[in-house]
Amino acid sequence: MSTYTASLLADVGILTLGALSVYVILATGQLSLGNAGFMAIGAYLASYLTVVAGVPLTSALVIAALCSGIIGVMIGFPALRLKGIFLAMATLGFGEMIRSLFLNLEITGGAGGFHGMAHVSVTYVWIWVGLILVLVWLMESSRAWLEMRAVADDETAANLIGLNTTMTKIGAFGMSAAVAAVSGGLFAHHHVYIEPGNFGFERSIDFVLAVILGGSTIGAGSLVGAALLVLLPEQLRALDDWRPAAFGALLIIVLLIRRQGILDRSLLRRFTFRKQAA
Amino acid sequence: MSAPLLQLSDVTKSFGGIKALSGLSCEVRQGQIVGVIGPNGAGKTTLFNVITGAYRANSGDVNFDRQPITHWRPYRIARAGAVRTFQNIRLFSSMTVWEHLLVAQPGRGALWRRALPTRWADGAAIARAEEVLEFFGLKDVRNQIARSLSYGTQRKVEMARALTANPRLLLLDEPVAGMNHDEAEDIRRLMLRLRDGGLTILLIEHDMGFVMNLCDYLYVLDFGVLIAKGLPAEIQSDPIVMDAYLGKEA
Amino acid sequence: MNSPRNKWSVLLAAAILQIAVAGSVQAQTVAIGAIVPSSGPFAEWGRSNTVTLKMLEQEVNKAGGINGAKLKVIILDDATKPAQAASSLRKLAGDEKVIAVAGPLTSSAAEVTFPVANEMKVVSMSQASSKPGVAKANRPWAFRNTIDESILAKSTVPYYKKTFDIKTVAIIFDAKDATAATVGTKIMPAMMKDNGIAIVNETDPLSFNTGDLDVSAQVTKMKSLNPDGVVLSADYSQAVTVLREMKRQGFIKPVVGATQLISSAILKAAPELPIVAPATFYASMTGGLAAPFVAELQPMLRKESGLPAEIEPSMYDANIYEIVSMYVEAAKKSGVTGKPEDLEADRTKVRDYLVKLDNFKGLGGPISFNDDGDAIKAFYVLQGQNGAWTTKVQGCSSVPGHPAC
Amino acid sequence: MLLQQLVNGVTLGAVYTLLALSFSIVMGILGILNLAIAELFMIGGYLGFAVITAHLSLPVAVAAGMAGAAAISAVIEKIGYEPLRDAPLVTPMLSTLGFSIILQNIATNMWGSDPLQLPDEFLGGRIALGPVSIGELQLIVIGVTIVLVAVMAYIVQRTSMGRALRAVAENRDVARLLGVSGSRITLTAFMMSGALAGAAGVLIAIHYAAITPYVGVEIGLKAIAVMVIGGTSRIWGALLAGPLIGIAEVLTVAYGGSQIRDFVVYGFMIAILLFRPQGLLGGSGADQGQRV
Repeated sequence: MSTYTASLLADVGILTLGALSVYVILATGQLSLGNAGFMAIGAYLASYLTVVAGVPLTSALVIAALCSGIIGVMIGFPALRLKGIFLAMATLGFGEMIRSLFLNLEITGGAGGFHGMAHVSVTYVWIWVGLILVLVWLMESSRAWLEMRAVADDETAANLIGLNTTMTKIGAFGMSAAVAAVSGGLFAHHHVYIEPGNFGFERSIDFVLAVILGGSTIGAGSLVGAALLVLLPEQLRALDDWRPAAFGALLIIVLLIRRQGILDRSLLRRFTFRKQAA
Repeated sequence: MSAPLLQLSDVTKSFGGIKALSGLSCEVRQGQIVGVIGPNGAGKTTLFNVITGAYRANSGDVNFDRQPITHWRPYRIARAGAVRTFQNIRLFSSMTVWEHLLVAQPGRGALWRRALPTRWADGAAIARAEEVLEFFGLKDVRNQIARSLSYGTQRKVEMARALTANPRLLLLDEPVAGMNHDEAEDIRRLMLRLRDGGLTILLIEHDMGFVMNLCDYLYVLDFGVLIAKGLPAEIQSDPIVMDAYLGKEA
Repeated sequence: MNSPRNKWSVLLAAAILQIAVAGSVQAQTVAIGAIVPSSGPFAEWGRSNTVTLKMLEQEVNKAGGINGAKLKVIILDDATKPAQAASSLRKLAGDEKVIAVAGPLTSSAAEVTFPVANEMKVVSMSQASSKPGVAKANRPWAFRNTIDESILAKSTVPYYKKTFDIKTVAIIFDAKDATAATVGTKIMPAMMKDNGIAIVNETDPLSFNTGDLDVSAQVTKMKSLNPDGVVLSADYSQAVTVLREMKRQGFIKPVVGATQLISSAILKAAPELPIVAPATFYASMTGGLAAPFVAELQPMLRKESGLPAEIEPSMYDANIYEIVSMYVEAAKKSGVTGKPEDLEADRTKVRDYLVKLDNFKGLGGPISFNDDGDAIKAFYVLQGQNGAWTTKVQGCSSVPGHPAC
Repeated sequence: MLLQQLVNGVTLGAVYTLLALSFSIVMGILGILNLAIAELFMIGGYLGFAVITAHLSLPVAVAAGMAGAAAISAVIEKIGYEPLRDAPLVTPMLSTLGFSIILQNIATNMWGSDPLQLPDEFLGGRIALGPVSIGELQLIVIGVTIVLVAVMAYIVQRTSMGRALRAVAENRDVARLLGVSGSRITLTAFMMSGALAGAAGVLIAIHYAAITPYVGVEIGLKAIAVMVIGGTSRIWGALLAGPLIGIAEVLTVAYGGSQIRDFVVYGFMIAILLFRPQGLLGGSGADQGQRV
């Protein structure tokens, strides 16, 4: 594998985690347009821990994930009074606030960015991605995940049959924040330099895009979507000046052809049934 | 005599000046099937909503199992044992029948176990779901999306889902609406079996014959006011009820 | 402008030609990579860089190539995204087997790409990054054909002070742009202090964000503080907004800034405002190799679709032209073979040649590199007014007496 | 200085108002965030530039910008929204993102990524009112904004088309029963929204006299915040919220906080969402959250 392919794969992995962080919230029927904010928290915190405090990377990532998760839960309490597009707006605002915060935070370099991280290999990135993908995959057949889907399908009914929908949503928010933080920490240590501009609205939208393109009903969709988003622009290089437009057009076409995303639950079910029959 | 399982005293619920329930008091005793009847707009579903916490009563108290649940949040009331079904079926649109039977079960043991695949971590939940699936005769449709099933089957799934939440009081909002006679009879038999197993049931129903054949006790509402209560035989012959409700239907 | 159809046929022809060439003289090419932003907010720079490099490639091959081998410049677009710049470098170094890479353009991209250059042991040289210390942090493979802004400011600010009798300034900068923010919050404040100039908004740094349209509040604020001059640290495309607003509010004060200000576009924003900034090259400069370079490149740029009709060669075009020319010279003089088995040795040869580079003939004068990997070359403190830049001070980014000066 | 800053704030606010209104027409009726609006704004600006540099008058420029942006908006509706209107709201939002990428690319290829600038004469004169000085263009921007908001409010509240718009906003199925064609109304909404964005683009491009293909990005996000603060369902809300945010921004800068300006704006938006989700002028605090 060439190092170019490897670095693209690392980018796929990092974006997969970002997408999964959105996927987890989307599973409860809510949209976050501000997960780049959590990614930024993870990136800066993990980097600060490894560079300044000398904490080993894996521990730093775990700490960053926990802290970001806690912040996610704390923000979740007031934010989850909002629903649908209003929650999406609030998360958008949150993301922009975090970006603005790091722009002004001198100990992490402000606008000048932060460096000094040791580069991590694509293997290390994918160990994390694999771990979290498996974790999400396991969770998908758990009762907790059913509760999240119940909240997405009919929150009132879910509450009335005994599900603590608030805790479910806050839990999902916390988990999402933690996963986004891992994505950020890996991003920082793969690219060994971060600046606030890395974590703007565009990044949050990329996460959402990866989930929706790949399929928002199963975790593997995030992987497919992320791969598409990273690899497609590389494949379009021959188009020169029209590369972004071609990308935009393909994006629309995919949405029109498969609005449920490239992968979905029924597709998967069809495959598993066939396996059982065979 | 022991305290009733559910007791409402002087409950009032109004919407912008219109009283959907006014000064309602009633009780449901352990092990009974109790019916609530009344014409459309009498406040029956509002009553269910107040009991299960979907609406908060303006005044009055609701006690369940000697606990004041008036201001509890809905999920807590359901966890305490009062679980309902819905008049306009509210199944989860993305879920199969089987998933419906797992989702509402109360958590057992550590929280993290709920986040692991159910088939590894929670054999008891699987067993319970299988049991309920069998009880309602839903085995053939277990892997189908519940919303895609026939109306009668959907009602059964709703009931089954409520049952998996381990209720002590099952609140059924028009459980046989839209069913043919055979289906309704099937449901009636299931409910009797549940009662014989010790479950208490409170139900709203329009089908008079169904209610009279099934219930141990009846409350009659009209315009949010309790106009009569008693054994089915007494209600059937109560002139006020005849006038307000049965009479109108005739 | 070319029609798209024309363009496609040209592309196709080029592709066929390339395949034919590659087939016949396979072993006899030397590949040099370039990373430029041909899409995204800096597309214009990347596209004019591309035209420049194509021109250079032709020139070199017409003059006999590199020791008999053909020069092939492989240009990748990074879409102004740091991550794409880094993976482009991996593609160039890993898959395309280039002997050296020109670019990336921005400091943000360089921060991410230079460490990769070190990892892969291939020279990467930025044509525009001037944020302090970016190459220094990534030695020995990172270079910049630019001068660190902190060095430039040492000449710019005294000239500015003397010419306009500046005793007080207000500072405004683009907070989202890493280079501009560093210059605005660190370099310029220190430089003002060294020169005994008071900063009227020292405790209240005024900033705006890349993409902001409205800076009226910032300008009103500056005006109310009534400084003798304004330090404007921003990329010229952003600086235009500030200058326009200053003019609109009748706040006509001399402006000083970093290399980021240099462009012909900025002179149109407010011609009556004097602007002082350093540059190593500008389109209307005279003397040396600059004039023929402009004369040759400008018509080609203006012919290109996707570029404005009145475009002029920029400092970044000059820089990238110099970078690849340096690589070519290094390849010629240190015996680069371009054979796959010699790749590692070839790359080391290029680097070693650059480190010892002595009086390379740049467009604006001789070039060599300091220990930080930044260029030692002549620069000019320019004053822009009434639509034209004029050289006011000539300087050099090294101790006096260095041959490059 | 304070007065001058207020004038700055109101001008900026007028821009926000127009764009916020453009967002809220689509959002209020269809519940989707049209991410291409920022680019319609940008295209409007370029069209306005083209007309002005061809020595035609400002009204012609505004009309051209409105027409052009409305036409593109109609295309977006037909290709990017209509086929996806039954999908979850996030799907059409992302298809509009696709259009936004395409429009940015087209603008870059047509006009370059460097700022396109107007010659000086369009900067216009200034009127001095005591310590305050107002540019003529500033007055035009504010004036046109008020007129457009009034026209919009009239259309939505008084005309039959407005009633149809509101009916669809309320419930598409019920609207169909009432004989209102949902698809025609959404097309109208997109075009109105595009026209407003186009008008804003022309005014702003000419006022600030410089434009790039990426000019809509920052201001678009701010306009979303303004829309939320004003309330998505109230036309007049934007007219209040725009200047409010404009002034808040300007005062943050004036009193030493230019670095935390974005923090203040988005913080304010979140506070509004939490405490008055219906917006400043919204009616009852009904649960408006639609599924995404």
